Amino acid sequence: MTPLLAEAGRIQGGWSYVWTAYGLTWSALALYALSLWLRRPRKEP
Amino acid sequence: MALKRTTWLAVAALLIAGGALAFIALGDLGSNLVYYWTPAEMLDAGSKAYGATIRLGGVVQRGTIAWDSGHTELTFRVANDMTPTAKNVLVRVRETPPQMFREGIGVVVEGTFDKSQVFTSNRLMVNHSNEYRPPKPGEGDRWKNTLSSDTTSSARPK
Amino acid sequence: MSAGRPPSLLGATWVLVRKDLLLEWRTRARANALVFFALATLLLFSFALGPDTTILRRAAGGTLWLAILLASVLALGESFRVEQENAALDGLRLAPADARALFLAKSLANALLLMLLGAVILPVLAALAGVTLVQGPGPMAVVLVLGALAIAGPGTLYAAISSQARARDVLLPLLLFPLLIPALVAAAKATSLVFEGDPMLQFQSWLGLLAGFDLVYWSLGFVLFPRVLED
Amino acid sequence: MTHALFTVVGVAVVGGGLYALVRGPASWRAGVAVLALVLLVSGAWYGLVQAPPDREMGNVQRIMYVHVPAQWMALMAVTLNFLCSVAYLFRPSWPKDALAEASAEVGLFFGAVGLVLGSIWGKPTWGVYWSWDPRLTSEAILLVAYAGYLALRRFIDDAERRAVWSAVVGIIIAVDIPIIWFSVRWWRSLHQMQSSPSTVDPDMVRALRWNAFAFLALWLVFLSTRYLIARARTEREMAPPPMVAEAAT
Repeated sequence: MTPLLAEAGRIQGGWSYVWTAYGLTWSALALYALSLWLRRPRKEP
Repeated sequence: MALKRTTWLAVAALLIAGGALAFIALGDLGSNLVYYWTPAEMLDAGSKAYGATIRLGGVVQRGTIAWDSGHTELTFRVANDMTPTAKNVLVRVRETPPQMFREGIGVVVEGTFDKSQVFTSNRLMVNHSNEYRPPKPGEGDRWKNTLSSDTTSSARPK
Repeated sequence: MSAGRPPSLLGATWVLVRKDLLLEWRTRARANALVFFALATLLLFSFALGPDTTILRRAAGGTLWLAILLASVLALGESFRVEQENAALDGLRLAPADARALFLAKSLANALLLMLLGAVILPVLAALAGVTLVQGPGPMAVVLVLGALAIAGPGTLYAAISSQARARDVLLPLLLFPLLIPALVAAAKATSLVFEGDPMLQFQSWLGLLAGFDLVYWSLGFVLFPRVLED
Repeated sequence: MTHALFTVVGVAVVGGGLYALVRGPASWRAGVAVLALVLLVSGAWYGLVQAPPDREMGNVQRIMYVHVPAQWMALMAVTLNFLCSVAYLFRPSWPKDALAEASAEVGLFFGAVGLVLGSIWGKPTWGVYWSWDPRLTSEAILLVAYAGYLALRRFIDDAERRAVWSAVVGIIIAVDIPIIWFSVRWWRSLHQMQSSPSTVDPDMVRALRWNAFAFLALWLVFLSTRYLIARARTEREMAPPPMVAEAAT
């Protein structure tokens, strides 16, 4: 067994994927909230 | 009266639609139009499986993972299940496997099978079970041996 | 019973199918345009995929069905535009016939047109891509019939909606294409199995999927079509 | 039995909450939005810090805490769209139409977010961003179909026709919903089957639940706000033109 195989089976690190995922979620939620705010019904057009 | 006939026709049509949907879902289609073949199914097809692009799914057999001297080519055996006698196929991959790749995990490989009984693949995907657990303290690597093979979706009953 | 009895569902369907086919036969303009459009699509695919015949042969099933699908958008849109000239659709609505008969008739006429189109462009595709019907003409005919029904059923329903909307030429494919993906996959795979042989015996299953798709969407269209025409 | 009871209570609470947010003053929606923000921040702490890393996926497994709730919310929204479409055809009313429009858009939003998150999660675990697996394919089809549905709503000017026709299209699209949910059971796929609390560590279940409630609160705010936008538009369309209104006064 090579040393690489002994480590295999478990993902090392990978925080970049996690931060991408969470950052994407937050910005998508914020953008959608913003779009709803911009489209809000107003009394007088 | 006319309304009754209309309703009856609508109910009949909806029943047909539901029946057809159930047929698509539960009929024998699922076992045939598969996302991947198991090693046993592919071997049973014999020479007819040669040359076509196929997805092959199963579990990595214990003690069969080997790299060539230059560490560029990976070979291992994909088996139907974790029993030592399960039907299996030798797979050759030239790609770095995902980090979760190990003995006993479910994999799906895309490639071609040929007369020499080697499956040459250019796309290796690892398939995760629906279990999520943290490592227990002091457990070390032992979970790799205790994880039962039926948690990987490739060993799931059809 | 009395003289004012409305015609039966199937009777009305038959009359309407004959009307549509007669209309088609008298002008033949639509069918001709469709055939030329589909042939042009086949040629474009052949150029886009390059001169490599192995690639062309492998893609032949998909090419055939994409050509039929793209042509069908024209055919479906046209089949309701015809009715809007001289407000013929309003006339049909006033007739004592069931709206569902209109759905069955329109879908059937469109399906027949698409089957004919497939049969015409098939030899051209065979010549361009160098394929032969390894499984024989019988299975190919079955695929063509089931595939044409799959496009025509939901296609007629959506064409009835989009023909009365703004930007109808954009709307019909936008609605129809995602819905048809399973049918397109099944028809294309079944066709390539006819062209290249069927090592894993999947042909029956793809046909089953296609038939199930037909039944689901024809039934839903049958139930929902009257709501599309009312008001 | 407890499962059925839980479902009934859950549907009643969510439905009641939605009703209250739609009917109540704007301050209620703002309040739930603040609550959602608090839940989301604490949920991120649970998911990123407090929950343990998975023995196989390591830290990458933390993507589950946003991917799974997003998909649940998408599924709830599109199911709501189906129910509104059927209800509208049986007994037309403007609130049903507005709720159908709101749920389609919110469902498309959460579905798209969930699909992208799943794709990011897929790269380190499966080894690929995308695969034509039954689950992934059927969800992609559903999202494109709802994009078509929303386009249809934009392209029809007559409010009544828009309502009827989009209800018809909503029902036809809904055929895909059960296929997505059951695809991992019916067919072999790369995507794993649904997890249950028995296959997930309790610490992870807590983080998942916390985030699910955060997403649910956001879902309620989004849906009610979008509903009010849709209602305001139909009301504007139904209102008599200004000249007529002036003549009447």
